[in-house]
Amino acid sequence: MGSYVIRRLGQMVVVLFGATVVLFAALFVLPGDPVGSLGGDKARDPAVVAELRERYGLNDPLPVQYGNFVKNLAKGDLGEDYTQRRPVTEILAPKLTNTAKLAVLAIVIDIAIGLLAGMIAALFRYSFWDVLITLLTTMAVGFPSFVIGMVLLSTFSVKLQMFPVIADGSFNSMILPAFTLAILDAALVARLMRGTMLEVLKADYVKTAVAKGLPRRTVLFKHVMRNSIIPVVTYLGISFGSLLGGALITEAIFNWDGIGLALVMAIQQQNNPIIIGVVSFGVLVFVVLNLLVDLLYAVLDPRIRLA
Amino acid sequence: GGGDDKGNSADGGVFRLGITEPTAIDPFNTQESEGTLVTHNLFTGLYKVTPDGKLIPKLAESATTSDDGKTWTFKIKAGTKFTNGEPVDAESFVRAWTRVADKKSASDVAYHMAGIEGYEDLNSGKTDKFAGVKAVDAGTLEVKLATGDFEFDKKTVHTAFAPVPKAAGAADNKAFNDAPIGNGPFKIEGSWEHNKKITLVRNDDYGFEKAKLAKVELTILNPNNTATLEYQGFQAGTFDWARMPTPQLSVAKQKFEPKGQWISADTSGINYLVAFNTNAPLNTPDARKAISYAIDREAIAKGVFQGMQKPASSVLPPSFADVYQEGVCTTCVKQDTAKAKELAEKSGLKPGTVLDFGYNTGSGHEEWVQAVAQQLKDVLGLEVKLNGKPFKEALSEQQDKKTAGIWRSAWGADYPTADNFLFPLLATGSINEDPATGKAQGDNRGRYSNPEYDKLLDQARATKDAAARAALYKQAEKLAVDTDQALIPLWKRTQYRLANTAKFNNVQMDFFEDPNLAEISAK
Amino acid sequence: MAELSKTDEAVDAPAEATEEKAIAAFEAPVERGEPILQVRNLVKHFPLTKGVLFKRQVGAVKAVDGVSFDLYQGETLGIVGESGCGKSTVAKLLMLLETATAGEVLYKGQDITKLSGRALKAVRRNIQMVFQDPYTSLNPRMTVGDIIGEPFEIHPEVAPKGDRRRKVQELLDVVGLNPEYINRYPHQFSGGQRQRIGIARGLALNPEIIICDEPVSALDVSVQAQVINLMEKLQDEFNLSYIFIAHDLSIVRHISDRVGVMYLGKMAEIGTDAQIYDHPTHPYTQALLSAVPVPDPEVRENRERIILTGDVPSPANPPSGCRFRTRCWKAEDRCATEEPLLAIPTRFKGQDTPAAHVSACHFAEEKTVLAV
Amino acid sequence: MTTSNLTEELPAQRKGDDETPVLEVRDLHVEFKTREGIVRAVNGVNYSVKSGETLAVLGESGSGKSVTAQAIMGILDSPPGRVAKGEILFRGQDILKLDEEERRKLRGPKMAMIFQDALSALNPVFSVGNQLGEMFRVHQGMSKKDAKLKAIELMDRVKIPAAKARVNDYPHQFSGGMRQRIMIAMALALEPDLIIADEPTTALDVTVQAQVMDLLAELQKEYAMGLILITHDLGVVADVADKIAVMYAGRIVEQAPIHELYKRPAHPYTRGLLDSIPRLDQKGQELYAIKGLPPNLLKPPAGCAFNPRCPKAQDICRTDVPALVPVTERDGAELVGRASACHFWKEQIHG
Amino acid sequence: MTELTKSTADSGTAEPAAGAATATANAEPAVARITQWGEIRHRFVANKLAVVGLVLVAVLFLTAIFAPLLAPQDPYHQDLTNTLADPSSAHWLGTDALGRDQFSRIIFGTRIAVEVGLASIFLACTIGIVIGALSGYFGKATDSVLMRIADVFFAFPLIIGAIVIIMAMGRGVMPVIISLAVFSWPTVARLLRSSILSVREADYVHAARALGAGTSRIIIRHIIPNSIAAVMAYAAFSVGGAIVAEASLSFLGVGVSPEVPEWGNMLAGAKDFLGVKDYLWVYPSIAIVLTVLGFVFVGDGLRDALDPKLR
Ligand SMILES: Nc1ncnc2c1ncn2[C@@H]1O[C@H](COP(=O)(O)OP(=O)(O)OP(=O)(O)O)[C@@H](O)[C@H]1O
Ligand SMILES: Nc1ncnc2c1ncn2[C@@H]1O[C@H](COP(=O)(O)OP(=O)(O)OP(=O)(O)O)[C@@H](O)[C@H]1O
Ligand SMILES: [Mg+2]
Ligand SMILES: [Mg+2]
Repeated sequence: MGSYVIRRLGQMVVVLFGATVVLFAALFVLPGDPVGSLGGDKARDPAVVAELRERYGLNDPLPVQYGNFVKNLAKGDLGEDYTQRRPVTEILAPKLTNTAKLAVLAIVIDIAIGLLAGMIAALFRYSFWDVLITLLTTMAVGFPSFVIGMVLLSTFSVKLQMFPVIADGSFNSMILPAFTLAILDAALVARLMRGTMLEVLKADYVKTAVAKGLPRRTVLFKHVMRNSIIPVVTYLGISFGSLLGGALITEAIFNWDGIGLALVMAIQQQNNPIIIGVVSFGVLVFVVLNLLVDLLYAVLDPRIRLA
Repeated sequence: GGGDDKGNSADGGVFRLGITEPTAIDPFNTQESEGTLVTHNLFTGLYKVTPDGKLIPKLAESATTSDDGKTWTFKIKAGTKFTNGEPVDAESFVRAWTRVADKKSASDVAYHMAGIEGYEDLNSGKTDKFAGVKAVDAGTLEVKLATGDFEFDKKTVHTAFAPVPKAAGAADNKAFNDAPIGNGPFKIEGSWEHNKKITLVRNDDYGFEKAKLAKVELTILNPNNTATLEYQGFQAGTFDWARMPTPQLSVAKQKFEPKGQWISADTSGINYLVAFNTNAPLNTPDARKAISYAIDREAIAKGVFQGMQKPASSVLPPSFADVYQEGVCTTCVKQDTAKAKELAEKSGLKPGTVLDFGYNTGSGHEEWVQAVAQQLKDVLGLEVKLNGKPFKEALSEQQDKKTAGIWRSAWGADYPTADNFLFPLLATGSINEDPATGKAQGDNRGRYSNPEYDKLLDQARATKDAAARAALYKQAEKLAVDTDQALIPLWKRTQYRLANTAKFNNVQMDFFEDPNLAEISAK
Repeated sequence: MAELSKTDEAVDAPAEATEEKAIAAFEAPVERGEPILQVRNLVKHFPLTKGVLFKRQVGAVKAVDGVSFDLYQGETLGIVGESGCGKSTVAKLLMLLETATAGEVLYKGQDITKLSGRALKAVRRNIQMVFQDPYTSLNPRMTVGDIIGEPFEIHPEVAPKGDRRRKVQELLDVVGLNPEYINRYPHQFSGGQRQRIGIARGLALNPEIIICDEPVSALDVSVQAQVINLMEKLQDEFNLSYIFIAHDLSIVRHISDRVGVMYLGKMAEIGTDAQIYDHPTHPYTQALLSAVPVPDPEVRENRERIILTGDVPSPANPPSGCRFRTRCWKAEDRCATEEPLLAIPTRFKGQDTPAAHVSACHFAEEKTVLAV
Repeated sequence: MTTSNLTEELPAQRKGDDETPVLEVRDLHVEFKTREGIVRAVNGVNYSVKSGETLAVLGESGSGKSVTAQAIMGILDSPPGRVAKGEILFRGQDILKLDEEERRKLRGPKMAMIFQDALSALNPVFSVGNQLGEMFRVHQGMSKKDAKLKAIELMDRVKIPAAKARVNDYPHQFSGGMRQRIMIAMALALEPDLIIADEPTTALDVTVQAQVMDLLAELQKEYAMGLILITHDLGVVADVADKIAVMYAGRIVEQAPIHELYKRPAHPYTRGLLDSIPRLDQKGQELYAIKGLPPNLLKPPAGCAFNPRCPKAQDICRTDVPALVPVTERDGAELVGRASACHFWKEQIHG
Repeated sequence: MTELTKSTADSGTAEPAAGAATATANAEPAVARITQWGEIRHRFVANKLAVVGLVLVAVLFLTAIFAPLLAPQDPYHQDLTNTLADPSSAHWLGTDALGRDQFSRIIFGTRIAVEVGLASIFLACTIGIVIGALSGYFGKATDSVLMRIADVFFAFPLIIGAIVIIMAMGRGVMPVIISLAVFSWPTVARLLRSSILSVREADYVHAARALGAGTSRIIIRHIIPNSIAAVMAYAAFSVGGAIVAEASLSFLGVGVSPEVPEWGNMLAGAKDFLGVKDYLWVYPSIAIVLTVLGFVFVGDGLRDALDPKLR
């Protein structure tokens, strides 16, 4: 198991390396000078541009720039951004926390709604509730998150004023964005849960559990739940990527100061250090999360041997 | 929130508004309206500017100019202090300006000092002293300019010219960057919480008429849709001042104008089309005129902007009353399809000609740009290629020597001088081509170059008499914008704001389009 | 059938020549009663690996560990043994679906274990297989016609294109299915019918040997008999040789001419059906036979049953010496140290008794267990 | 609280009164609603088991053996399945009339079941100790620790070596035979009055099968439980059963004490089954095979369900469903415990 | 529609025959031929949602093909004198900020949706199938290398990766298609790989090898057909996802050029009219939702229909 983790970490480094190389290459070929201008309509003073190019090593060839990036990364240094000239880590740290808060709440909502809905649908198969849940989850898959976000915002914040329009970091202001972020995954979790649970319900060991005279809740929450949740856990690990992508739109709609938003802005401004920082971080989290999921998987399912 | 500040006292109250994250609030690099709002309230310089461009002396008790316009001597008001107790004297200006122009600062706004003697050396790192700026004594600041400029005093309203205390240190002093110590009507509470908020509180030791508001809360909003958020925030009672998304303006006006909460002003800026003068197809004045004639500004203003934008027929804005010439661009006054076609024919701008039309994306230009493109197609039969680019790319493309056609652009004044429009946008010296890459590094991206025009500008600058100077500027504008049609004005810079007049008195939009925080008082 | 000495005919000729020779040899007919397949010391170890980046082998599953036997033209050789003892692996090795770790499989005198390419394809025409599970061994997305016709597509020389459909229909007829079913899909058939399809596919290339890996285990008792009857009929008709793997001893006895008993990767005992069933000399065979439930309540009261204790040891870590010793009631010290060879036990050597057949036990003796 | 009120109402005896069966199934009908239509999987099954007695239920795949068992245990897949008709009397009381909670309390302490494939019948994600101990925790309110001790005891009882060391292992870590023994241990845990074993050894090797069947038979004797042994292996049946019920297409087609059935089957299907087993004297001959295919329960043939495959079928077989009638000797003397559902049972049994 | 109802009836009668065939095939030989496709179609058609999805998708396709005939006006035609007009009989769904007829734009929007949705998923599937098949069949080093490459692309959130590519390539339909494909193929590859891993060891594959079938034959005839079902269902499902992603890109201002009638563009232009001119974003949203639902239903239906276990 230790060696498994080491191997996975090795793979992780490979993936991270690949991802940053791809990203570097892509950014390098982007037309436009990343320090060539400011946000406004006015051009930057050429002297300033030269000074900044020098300062950020933008005159170096790509491999050198990448080498420097890796060297600094090893020290936990992601460099300085091009507009505010502040350390990227410092800029991103609070945004990361914000996105993480949102993501965690979203995942909690995912799991809560998804599992519950999936369970109800599976247990009362073909009932009114099942049909309703199936319909709702399919709808949720069909609704783009920006449409959902806009509807929620205009209804609950602007019209009903139930939630603050301007996110202030409070829990209250997290609810709508987290919900927007969660809704797609919650629907997919519900569908997944319904499917696996239907299968698990048919399994012989569930029959055994019933035949043992266990109360229904023990059968459901012990024997059925534990087995049905395994694919859901895997899914949640994979879905993190889409969560980050979704955060981009959700954060933009709800003014949530997270890395998704930072990324959109950074891309518009070619603020490369931020782009690289966010994407590397996203990839890292994704890979780590998947490793954790695999480990968790092994905990949940003793049949899995990690090797 | 400010909900509990209902007391009727004139002093006090919390004013809340939304801004986007400023690039900087340290005067060495303050640039856009957001940062300017903060820096202006943290620092007080030589002069203050009224919304219509008039100077009001602040620290400058008097200013004298030599006849050649090269030497300026400012008498500094004695006895005012920075909030850390350091005195504000001539030395604090020398310190500040040197700090801005220093190479190591890599300040984006240093170029405003480019006219001062010794700037080059300082900015290229040859020296760390600013030769042209001298504190003769504590109360006297002497500035030597490389070329005569009778409007230098007006330039000093830019935040870059604000004094700083010794505590400022070098430009990369992060502590000062985030919590500048100033001498303005407000001081910062704590420090800048990036992407979250900036809180200003009244400076009770302010050397001039003190502010009335106890506190100003600036919430930093998502730059992607600030206007929407501000507007929604205003409606929800979260903000006392707000911009609005253009599409909502007409509805907002209907709703808030009757309440007296609607503020509008034509401010110091211009929206125009850069026409690339050196490359076909727009390398003749006639071709450019044809384009200008073909555009129905009125229809777009009405149809697309719902009447919330006004067509412009000059480069200089109406707020510069002494130089403003309504209708100086004759092609701008009214769409004239016949003339447009005629001029197009004459200049070889045949139907089917490809015309590149560039604009930067994500800033709400998509709509009207399409309308203009359509009109050019309809009237001249041009094949208009819309070319939307993110900002950095857009800029880099505009700077390119080979770029042809038109680009959407806009200009806002840094200070109330005609020169601040006419030089950067149209002077040959402002092309500033990079010999290596051929890129136009200045703001004259259309690469308009007319020696006659340059001469007129030089003359104007060297003219001490304000009226005569204004006349020369007018003449220059007419030459570039009418005769040569170097660029194509589209609409004025008209700004709308919502202000919570139910709770506050005397809320106005200042020269920089920000609320006049220092003068607002709670009801 | 005497000692199984390793044949010295191992061919050292250049590969190309061997191939040609091999192909030629496969065409040559073999008389009934001659060995058509000789298996010599066949070994298959599946490596157990471990490692971070570079895998290193930490052991091996000794699935088949030195198995030898002959198969004669036209006969049925039954192979029985407990689950996991390596029966299927032997089948796969004979089918060249796995590469042998060591040993030889001589088909008409030619070692086929190292063949590849054209020669391998040529052998495959002659050795075919019927799988245990009729549900998984037919591609669910192909029609019966395509499934049975696939051999012809792979070996176009067997049947000209225009002829194929007719041939397929003939085959269907041979295995007792309605030739009109040619366009149906496997899921439209019952288990017994599917197994017939599998047999038809195996027959398509006119093979000489068919290896049946538990062909009836998945079938219901009432259908099982139908398939067994069919197989016997086909054997007579086409002079086929069968290797018939099963765990149902009564079926094996019914169909086989000779029977081999496997235990943990090794052959424990081989002999004619009568020798094995009526005169078993290996204790494992005896236990196996006695454990078989007899469908006759009269017998159950008065028969001795040998109930083995313990489980089959893991093939990754087999016991030393005799592999059966951990469960054997006769085991002595010698069994742990000395591996018994598969040979006619010394005490029966030269005797003319049915007990005089090869058996890998140091203490081989006859014991009457009830016949199935 | 683990004992239900119900248990007190039930006759408390176990070994005593041999005449009341532990379990009696009367005219049981089970059907499944599927998209294709209603599958009548069980069509009027009657059988009974007494304490200490072993009833073997025989019949080919799909004949409704398991469904009957599931109906008795109350673990039918429902929906789509439901008991359409009939009674299941446990010690005289119709358990179909009990509410779910009362029925639940019967499962485990009163009746238990062993499934065919122990690997899939044991929950893969819990240790066997946990799953065994659960019986005691749920039904007897035992503490976790005690339950585990009990689990070890049980594992010892079913002869799992090093039970103590292996109690925390997971099902996949055991061999097939051991798993099945764990299933048996689980069923025996609370010493129920009735055990239903649904093909308990089909998935096992002969030698292991013998071990397991031996163990089961031994324990059954010891606890004097009623055992319903479901199988389609005639060999297994012959080894352990006292009486046999043969099922075909959801019906019992023949019932008989064990010796009788093998000697003189009274139904052509039973005859066919017995004949299709290879026999020594038949070597080299063609095996007897029941021709045709098992019936489709969606559209069972009219009349006797076996008629399309029956060598002796007459017109009446294609129209009238034969009832399960007592079988008598040629002279009319009663054959205890024998019955057949064939119009021509007389011809069948008496040649 | 008549077509559909008819085929329902057809297979409705065919089904019992199939059942009978399985059961009593020996008895009566003359049974109607039932192909696997017939079976799949039957299962698909029996699924009401799938049929609804199919209808939605069909409507979408027809609209895309016949857009010029269906649209009452030129979707590019601006009428600055009639901007932001509420829905009326002249403009059923109102006009946008440039006075263009929204209904016509929505109709023409189907073209981009179909184009981008299908092309990107087709491309993603092609790459994914090739890589997944190679990876799954050959295993070992090939598998490791290909799967690490897939991981790299998989780890990029789709939208983010797409934005970067579009930035590099410029705006337009092609870059959108390519960028969506570049970041979606790993899912296809993984899906295919895992089903191949299970199919690879299936008995019928062994059987084919025993017959002497070569690698390509085994992959093409046996492995792919049996493992492609999941990919097909996923593909149908993802077309919807691609359409949403494409709209999201336009919404974020990096999609196709804004004058192009495209739903995401319409939404991007309309988002500031929230609460003022709601019809501007409601109708394009509905168009997106219905389209996506259509593909989702079809994908779901396909998945169920292709899975013989699900009944
Ligand atoms: N590919 C493989 N890798 C590792 N071990 C294997 C492999 N295939 C088979 N084995 C092992 O080899 C041994 C023999 O397996 P084999 O399938 O030949 O047994 P069998 O006698 O056919 O059993 P059964 O009666 O269950 O079919 C088993 O222990 C099995 O686990
Ligand atoms: N959940 C279900 N849905 C529909 N039909 C079912 C279901 N469970 C069982 N059946 C049907 O009931 C019939 C009887 O099944 P049952 O499992 O009792 O057979 P069995 O005699 O136990 O067979 P086997 O020997 O294969 O275990 C079968 O035809 C089967 O198709
Ligand atoms: Mg096997
Ligand atoms: Mg069963």
